[in-house]
Amino acid sequence: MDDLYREVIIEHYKNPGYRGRLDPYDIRFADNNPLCGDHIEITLRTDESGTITDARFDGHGCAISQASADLLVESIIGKSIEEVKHLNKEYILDMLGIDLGPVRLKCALLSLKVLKAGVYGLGEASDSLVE
Amino acid sequence: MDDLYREVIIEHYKNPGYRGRLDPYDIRFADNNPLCGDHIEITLRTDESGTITDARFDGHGCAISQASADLLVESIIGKSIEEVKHLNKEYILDMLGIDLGPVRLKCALLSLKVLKAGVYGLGEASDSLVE
Amino acid sequence: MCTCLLIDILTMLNINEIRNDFPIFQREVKPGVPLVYLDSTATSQKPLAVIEAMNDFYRRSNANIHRGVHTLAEEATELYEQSRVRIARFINASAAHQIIYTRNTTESINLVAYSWGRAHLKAGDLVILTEMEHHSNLVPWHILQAERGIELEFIPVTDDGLLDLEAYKTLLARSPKLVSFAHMSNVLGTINPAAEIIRLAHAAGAVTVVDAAQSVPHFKVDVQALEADFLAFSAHKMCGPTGIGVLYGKTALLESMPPFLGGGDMIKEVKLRSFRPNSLPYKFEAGTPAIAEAVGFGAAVDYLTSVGMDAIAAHEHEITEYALERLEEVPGVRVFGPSAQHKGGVTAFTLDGVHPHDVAQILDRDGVAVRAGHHCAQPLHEKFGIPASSRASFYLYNTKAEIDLLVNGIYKVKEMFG
Amino acid sequence: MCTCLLIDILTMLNINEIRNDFPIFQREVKPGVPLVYLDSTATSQKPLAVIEAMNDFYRRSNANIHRGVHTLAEEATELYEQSRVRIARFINASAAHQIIYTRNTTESINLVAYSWGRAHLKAGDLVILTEMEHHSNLVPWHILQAERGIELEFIPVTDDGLLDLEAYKTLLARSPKLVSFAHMSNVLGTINPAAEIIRLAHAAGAVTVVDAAQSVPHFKVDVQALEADFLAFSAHKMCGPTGIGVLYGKTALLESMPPFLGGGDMIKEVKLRSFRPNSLPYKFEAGTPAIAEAVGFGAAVDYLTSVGMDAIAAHEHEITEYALERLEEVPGVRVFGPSAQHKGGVTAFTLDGVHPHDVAQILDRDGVAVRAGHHCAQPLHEKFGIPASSRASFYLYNTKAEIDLLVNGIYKVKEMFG
Ligand SMILES: Cc1ncc(COP(=O)(O)O)c(C=O)c1O
Ligand SMILES: Cc1ncc(COP(=O)(O)O)c(C=O)c1O
Repeated sequence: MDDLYREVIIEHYKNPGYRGRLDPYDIRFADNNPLCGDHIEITLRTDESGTITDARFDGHGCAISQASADLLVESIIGKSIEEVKHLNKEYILDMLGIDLGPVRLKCALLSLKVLKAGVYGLGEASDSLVE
Repeated sequence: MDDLYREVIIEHYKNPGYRGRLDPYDIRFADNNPLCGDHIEITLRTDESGTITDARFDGHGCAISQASADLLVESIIGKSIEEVKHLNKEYILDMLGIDLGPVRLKCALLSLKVLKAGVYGLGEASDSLVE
Repeated sequence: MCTCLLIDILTMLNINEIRNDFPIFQREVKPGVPLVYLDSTATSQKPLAVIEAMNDFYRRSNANIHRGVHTLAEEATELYEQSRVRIARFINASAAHQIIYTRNTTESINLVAYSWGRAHLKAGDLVILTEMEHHSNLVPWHILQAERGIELEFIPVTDDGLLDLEAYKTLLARSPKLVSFAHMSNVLGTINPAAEIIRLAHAAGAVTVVDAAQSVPHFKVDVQALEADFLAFSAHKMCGPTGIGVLYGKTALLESMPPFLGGGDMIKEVKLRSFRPNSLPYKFEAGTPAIAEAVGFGAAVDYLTSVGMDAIAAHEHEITEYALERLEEVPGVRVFGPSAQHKGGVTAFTLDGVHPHDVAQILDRDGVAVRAGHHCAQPLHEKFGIPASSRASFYLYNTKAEIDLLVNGIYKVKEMFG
Repeated sequence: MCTCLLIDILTMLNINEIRNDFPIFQREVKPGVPLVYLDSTATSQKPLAVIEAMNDFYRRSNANIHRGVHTLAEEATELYEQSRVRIARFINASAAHQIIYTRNTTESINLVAYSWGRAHLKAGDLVILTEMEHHSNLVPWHILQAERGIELEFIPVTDDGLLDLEAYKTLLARSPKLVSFAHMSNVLGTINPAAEIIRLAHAAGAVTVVDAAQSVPHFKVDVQALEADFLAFSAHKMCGPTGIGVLYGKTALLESMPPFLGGGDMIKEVKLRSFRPNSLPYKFEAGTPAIAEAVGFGAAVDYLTSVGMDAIAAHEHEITEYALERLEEVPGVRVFGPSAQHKGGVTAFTLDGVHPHDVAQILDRDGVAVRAGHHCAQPLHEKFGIPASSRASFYLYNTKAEIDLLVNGIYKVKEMFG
């Protein structure tokens, strides 16, 4: 079997646990992968201490981008906003457990870029957020 | 000895017979070779039948451009304006009696371009005049 | 495999010989997996003749051009200009000075937008594009729209991927200044009726730009027969190197245009505070150009001519017909664009329930290279209600056997995501 | 020849080994006449490593970048982006996204003039240039002057070929918006005090552009130490291929700038009537870029690094000192520019009574390649009262023995025209 399509990825792609949209929410951000048009929206709720109490992702894209989003959103519930600001590329790759070339890497990192742009209150999800 | 610097060319360069400026003149035109800044001005006098009665060139440039100008100007005295309009690249190359690569060709053809732009009353001496 | 070979011979291409001309086909994608390259719409592979022409240039004749009198400079200038003559001949331009070297199709279209556009278009002026344009023929006009307030209208695309010419005629009644359109779509494969579109545009008083990025590489294009005002294409899509493209233009139009980029070579005379522009084509070629690439481009044009553009078009047509037949038999596959009759060698498709990236990635395991994404045509994808597609595209070196490998691969994808 | 070799070893260059790296030195200009290439200021020769890197790319990894997920596209993207990282390191840029690939220095400067210039400069705004600029750093500003009514002033050049910094300080009192200048003159060879010019410009509130076409190839340039806002250079002058150059910019400046060319790759999202630009560096790279050339550029930077920029600079300095000494001894020769102390490896000269074209042409018989003309610096030539000059220029592969051949050749020219 190919690394890239480990069971866990296909599973999270087909049956995501955290797909959806919170309403009301405290933080919401959405952006595209300009290379392929993949789209991710993330909504978060936080408590007064800055801890993430619930999170969802929505959008469309390939198995890698959607599975990463699902894994990422699952993993940040209970974390603080400050912690999320420090998540990096390796965090995602460790969760996925695969190696990626530069193009697919962008798929994998889209949800993290969107998340970080959201918590930083930025206008767009730029590559520099996950370098 | 090298073709390119045949005695006739060095001779016309060092001792041009037709360098100068007619005043008054009937036709005057000047232009540059954009590649090297060589400059040629040609002044002509014609009679009422359109025959060139006298001609001079002025300017600065390499031996090839100046010798061609001298040879060209010498050769057109007595020719009609209509004849001059039909002079082409080969006319110059035959007079010089040498082969030229594309860059030096521009030096050799500058005076003819200037002459033709002058007799056609054009704004500039373009390459297409001698193609 | 046998039958394919036979048919290819009938269409005049000796496919084995052609494949031997392209060194990359000797490579394996991974050990034991040969390359099945179905991505020529993005960029084509390069024959040895092109690679060697550039190699030779750097090993023997490399020098800067135009302003040098030494032997290497003369050789380099001659090679650079000879390529221009060969490219002019390839598209039947009447003069070599109508061939402006640019980086690619994109820069060619931007040159028109910046130079011709800013000289001739003002607020309220109408520019007609189509719904099937590549971003390269959209964004330059978006920029001009934001800057100048020009108006943009789009010839609609029908459900079967053709331009709606009736709607075009209605738009023409609004007296557009410019009509700019793709000769062939890089997604649908649609070959648009360029001569007719241009004829109608001229009758309405509009200037025309043909985005020929996908046409000049794949079939005989005659700029004089088309009466195209401007026409743009890229070397890298037609067996040539990256880094060079062409803008063709009618002489009178090019001469009337102000320069675009300023610098060395594009000038006739420079003073501290002013300059006079050079004549064509140099007026639009500022700075040291892509010299080795021009040499490679000339070699590419020679190569394509030696194979024969009609033979290439016939071969691609046959491959495309076969590909459509095979793809349409796969349950869940939806192919976009018209029937083979109106189509060049491009098949964009979706597979139910699987994202195009995953399709492409899984095909890649078997060495099958297809592209996935919006192919720089987001508005067209939006029109068809999809964010992305997979695209297999064909050129002179592809075979029917490769189509079979593509289709086998798609079945594997279905299995994995089943 | 012996002593030269010895000295070259002392400056750390093994000149024979280096010459072996460049295949073109195996060629004879004509039978029996080896190449003496003294025209590296126009364009440099290419080492085998660079030629082979591009060769390999086309033979093994050729594909379009960024938008592909198949193996070749991944490889090509990685190679293209790795080169960017290496180039960033070469000039000590803090981030790879500050390296924008362009065609050449000329396009880089035009990019600043079109994008930054049109966003920030209005009628009456002052731009300071110098009297020693290449046309590439004049004409883009002439175009903007004609379009916008900006004002241009010029730092004067002294008789010995240096910038008059006192006059510069006076100009700065007029609050310029931009100061754009050559790091090193391609005619005089003058190495301008870039850090000081920039420091003074910043103190006056101006943005700076460094035309580094002649500096980055020849000595270590550190954009952070210089505090340059923009810096432009070309691969072909630094052992790399034609068709590719770089614009370096400070991130905040580049981010604040509107896009220049519109098309594929420079967008984040395109609708029929609008687009959102991509992030850096892609925002400024529209259409299929010079991919193979980027790969070659990376190899060039590696090659120069492996030889060592300090060793290259020391070698060139020695050759230049020797050339000045030998040229000045020839009666009728006049060399322009400062003494060796302030000068890179460029010697422009005139010979009484003989036009530079004829000098160059006659030298060519002995295989000695020098350039003749105005070297795209007409205003500077006008300043010195000459229409043209001959120029011998040096790079890592030149030897003192070649200078001797140059000088012998000049004596022959004198004889012919004597
Ligand atoms: C100082 C200087 N600036 C700019 C340029 C232009 O470089 P390019 O022709 O590569 O754009 C040159 C090279 O001729 C140069 O020497
Ligand atoms: C129809 C069409 N137009 C324009 C382009 C842009 O070509 P380039 O990227 O070479 O500028 C392409 C290629 O992707 C294309 O297919």
